[in-house]
Amino acid sequence: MDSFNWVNNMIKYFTGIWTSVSTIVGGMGITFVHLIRARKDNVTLQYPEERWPRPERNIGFDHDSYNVIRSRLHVDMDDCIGCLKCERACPVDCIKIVTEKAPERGTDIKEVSHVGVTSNGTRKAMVVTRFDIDMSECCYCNLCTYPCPEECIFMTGGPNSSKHPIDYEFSEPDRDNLIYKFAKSGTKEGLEKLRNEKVAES
Amino acid sequence: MSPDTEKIIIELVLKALNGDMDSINNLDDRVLRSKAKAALFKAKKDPDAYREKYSKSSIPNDNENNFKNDPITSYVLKGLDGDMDQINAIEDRVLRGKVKAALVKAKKDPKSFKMQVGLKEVKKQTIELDEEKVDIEESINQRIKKLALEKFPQSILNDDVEKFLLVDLKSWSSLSAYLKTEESLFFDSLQCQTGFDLGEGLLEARYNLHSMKHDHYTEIRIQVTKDNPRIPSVEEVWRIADWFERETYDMLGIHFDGHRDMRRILLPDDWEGWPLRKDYDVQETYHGIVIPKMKEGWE
Amino acid sequence: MTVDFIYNSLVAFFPDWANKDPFLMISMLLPLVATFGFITIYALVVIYAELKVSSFIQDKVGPMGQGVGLHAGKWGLLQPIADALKLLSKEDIIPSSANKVLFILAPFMIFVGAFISFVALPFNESIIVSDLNIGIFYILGVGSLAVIALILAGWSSNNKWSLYGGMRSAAQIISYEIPAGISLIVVIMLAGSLNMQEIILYQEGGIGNWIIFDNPFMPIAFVVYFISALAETNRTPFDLPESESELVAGFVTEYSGMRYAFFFLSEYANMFVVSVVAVTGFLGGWQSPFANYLNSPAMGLFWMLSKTAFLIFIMIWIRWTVPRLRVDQLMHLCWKVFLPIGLFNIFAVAIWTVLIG
Amino acid sequence: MGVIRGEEMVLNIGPQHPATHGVLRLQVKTDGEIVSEIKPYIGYLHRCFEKHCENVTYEQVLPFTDRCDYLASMTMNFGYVVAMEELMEIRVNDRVQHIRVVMAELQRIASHLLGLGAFGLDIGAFTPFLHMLRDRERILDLFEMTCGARLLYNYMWIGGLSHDLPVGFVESTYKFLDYFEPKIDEFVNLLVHNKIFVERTADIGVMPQDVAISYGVTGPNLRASGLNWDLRKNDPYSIYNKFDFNIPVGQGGKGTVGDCWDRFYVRVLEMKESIKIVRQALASMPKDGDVHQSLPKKIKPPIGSIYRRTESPRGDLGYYIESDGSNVPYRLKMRSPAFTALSVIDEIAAGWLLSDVLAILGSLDIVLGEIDR
Repeated sequence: MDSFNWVNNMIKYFTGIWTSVSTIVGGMGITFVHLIRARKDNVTLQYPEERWPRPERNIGFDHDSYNVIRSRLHVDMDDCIGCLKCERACPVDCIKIVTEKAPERGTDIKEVSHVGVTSNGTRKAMVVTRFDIDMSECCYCNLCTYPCPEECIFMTGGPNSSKHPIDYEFSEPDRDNLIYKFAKSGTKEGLEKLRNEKVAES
Repeated sequence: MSPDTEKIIIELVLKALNGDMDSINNLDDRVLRSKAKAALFKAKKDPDAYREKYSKSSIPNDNENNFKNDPITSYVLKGLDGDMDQINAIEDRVLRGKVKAALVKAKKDPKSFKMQVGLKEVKKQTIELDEEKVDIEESINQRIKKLALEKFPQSILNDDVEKFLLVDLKSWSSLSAYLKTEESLFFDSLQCQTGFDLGEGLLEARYNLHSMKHDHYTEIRIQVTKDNPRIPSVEEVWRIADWFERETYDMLGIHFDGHRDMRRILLPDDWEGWPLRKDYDVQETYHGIVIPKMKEGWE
Repeated sequence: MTVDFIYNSLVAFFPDWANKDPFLMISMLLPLVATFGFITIYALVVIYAELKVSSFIQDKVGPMGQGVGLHAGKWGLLQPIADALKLLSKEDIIPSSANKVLFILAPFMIFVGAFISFVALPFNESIIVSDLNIGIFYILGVGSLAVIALILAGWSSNNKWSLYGGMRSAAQIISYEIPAGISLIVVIMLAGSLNMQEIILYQEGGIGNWIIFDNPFMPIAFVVYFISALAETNRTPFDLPESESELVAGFVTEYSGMRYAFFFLSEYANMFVVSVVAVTGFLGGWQSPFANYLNSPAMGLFWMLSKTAFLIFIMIWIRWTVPRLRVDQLMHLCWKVFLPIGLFNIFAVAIWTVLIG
Repeated sequence: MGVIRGEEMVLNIGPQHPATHGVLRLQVKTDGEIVSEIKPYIGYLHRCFEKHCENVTYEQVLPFTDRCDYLASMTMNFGYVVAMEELMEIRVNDRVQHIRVVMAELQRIASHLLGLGAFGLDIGAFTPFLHMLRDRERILDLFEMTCGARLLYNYMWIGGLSHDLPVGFVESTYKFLDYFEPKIDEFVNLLVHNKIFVERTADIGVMPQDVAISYGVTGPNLRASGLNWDLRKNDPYSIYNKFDFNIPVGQGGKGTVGDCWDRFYVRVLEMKESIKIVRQALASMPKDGDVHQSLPKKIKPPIGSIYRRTESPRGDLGYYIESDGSNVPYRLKMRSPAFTALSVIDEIAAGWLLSDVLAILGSLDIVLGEIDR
């Protein structure tokens, strides 16, 4: 019985050595195939020179048919009616909008370059005096773009690529530079001035 | 719930009220089964009203075939056999559209469609065959309640045990061990344990138990007051309760008696307050760091 | 040999010089500087090779420079130089609770250990700093210096991870000296000499005369030596002392900048040393694989370096293929597999030589 | 044979350590290399998920579920929307269900790829890790194609999806699957059967079935212990009952049932099953159907509570949602599978060597974002 065990153990010992050698050599064979096929198998890009959609060395998929994109937010201020829907939809409160009642619904106010009617034909009742998006807080969830009735807040690129090319690289040395201010400059002061003038007239 | 399933449920409940529980128990779809059972439970409170309410809206009967409760199916079957005239003759436009759409789908794979319908047919037939059986199977919660009350009187506090069992604080430690060891229950897995702030000075701990062996599931709730939130620990019954209870303690301040290592788990040890209580106020500072309430300029 | 050669040429060139001592100094310093330069350049090349081979195996291209700035030079050739510059310019940190003297001493010791091995390495029939008559013995001996340095590094860092690394490496290197030595004993038995050049000369006459093909047991001895050498140089799968995912960085956890570079450098220098020993002992040294062809001194240097490069490539290749062993498995492999095989080899080769050879 | 005992040393693995898969601190007591006790300290990544959920509306919870298990965001979305739809009794159409299953199973493959690769990395094999990442990138490409995001998708919505599938998605997925299937075999040959790897994982960290159940360990870890328990089969949600697939169970192929190798190999086999499901779902996917069809106008679930479990790549992912009838959850509890998996580490890893502890930790495939929430 003991001798039988001894034989068994020896068989185990040598099969162990054999499997070690064979599996390691087999693994080295696989890596060697990768080594010699390096040029063909390569999947990486040389980033600053080569950008992602590269037709000549496609890494597997066709990138033309994108219908969505997650990139930085952009607001078309001429179309914004100040409904605050995007501000409410944002889960991280990175959008801040302040509006003021327009003197007259649907009319342009040249002084603050406010456009009265959107491209969809909606007549604006509000003047947006502040529209800030803190892109350093944005979580790219895309929730703000759906409720917008005028489709004026969107992520750049994708279906809007005619308006804005895709832009993944918008790093800034200063965090404050990532707070994007979309409201037309001087809106608030301009409106106040207008109001003061009206008060003075009356 | 879609109208189809609703109809099926109503039909099943009506049958069950007439004493045929098997038609529900034989259902394959678990979700449907539980829904039917829930509906049955409600209906049993006032069976007559239920019958009156739904017997009229019951599914239209086609005399030709006993499974033709669903008009669309019957029309599609006819269509598959080549009888398009009947479909075209349907007056209801919506129904006609639906039938045609279903027909298009069915034509792709008529065999499987017929098989599905056939299966339905068989099922319905068995339902009718077993109509005589009168046994009403009690739900798992009712069984637990019965067993628990035998062993530990006054341990289950709520009468309506459809969704959960409200367990008395004092009997929880013995009941938990019983639930795990009793062969017919054998809740060997504590799926989830969490706490709730019910308001009005009440805290609640909830235990979702599951039996891997019998594949049944129950929920246990225990209520304590905010002044003295102490619940016996079940850490030694289900080992995972160790961390779950620590988390509940961390978040709601429910102290679990008998737990061997009752420390905060996610928050730092010196955190003040119990964050998930509804009356929790965020600290002003933590180790000298001012905790911002709102982003600057974003007020 | 080289020292004598330079000294003699200097004496012959300036026969009127009265004091001969500066000549001796110069003739000793010159090979030293040359060796140091060789190690540095070689390390840069091997680091580059390691980067590239690993990248190719992993389906990427490794350091590359293309386009406007040529970031790392053509094909990333400047990458190792950039690495070296980075290490040079890094802040030199000594932990406040470390034992300063030993902490500073350790990297130098480990480098010295690797460095002085180069003295006995034959590059061709004449390029050898000193042709010691106990060459192989000397290399095995000074190779063990590294153990002390590693323990010093591990202990003086005053870091638990470093201590683990140091202790592991001590156990590992001391254990694997034995199978490595035993495998080389077979070579010495055949060649009948401890002298590196004589071992090489024994293998004269083409590939068939190399010791590895001398008898059927020699390939086994070669494999045992090679794997033990891997273990001695702390390369994967035996990189337990610095295993990244377990011990953070092992005994080099607290080192940074140039001190870290010395550990790095000595690891690669050690790779070279063990490869040269393997080539000398088993693969015919600087001898051409074809008898009497391509056997000039220049070709000798070429053969030596290319054979060594091949072995180093295999080391790199293994590193990027296999996982890491555990401490007890490492010891198991050493004492229960390699040692019996090595001892068996000695007997088998002895009997073979008596009966057949 | 006597055991030599030395003085015990307390060693902190983490919070910054290459093998902790995030920010985890393991306080281990070691006697030389032998670890006698492990105390995990978690919470370094706590982001108040549950507290946060009580302050945002139901649809705004979705981006936060993404960020809990950032390696399997789709399935985190999936679990939440399944629970919410059951609570609100919404039935979504077949196309949505199919797309969801495809996404969830692709995500399962992606998550397992990273888990397996990282486990290999813990053992010291670097190359398989990068091979795994290479293939995972392709899945992320598919996701980016679908919803624009590569990691945190917010793709499944309560009652539908944010987007329909793009043109060419089905073909690309088929292409990927055809490419990927042989890669699994290559991976198996490179790492799984490698003798060193087997030595490092077989018979190590054996988790018996009763221990696994008592500790609430679920998912691949539980199945590796030999119990056939998968919510996709045992408590089918969505349309998983339509598909034909097997549940791989640990067989003890190289050692004991429930060892690290089994936990590893079950995941490999699960990837193959996922490929099967994806193929079936793609084949039977209805061509028409609006993915926004069942989106509710206002998400105000009826008063009540629901506890719904789904099978995430790491195990049973449960959402306990208590609604008070408003548009903000009264209380939302996530039962995270990695949380329970980590709690078992002291039970199964004490007594092993230091290297084994890290191998066992890797084999549990934890994600700290989900544990700390």
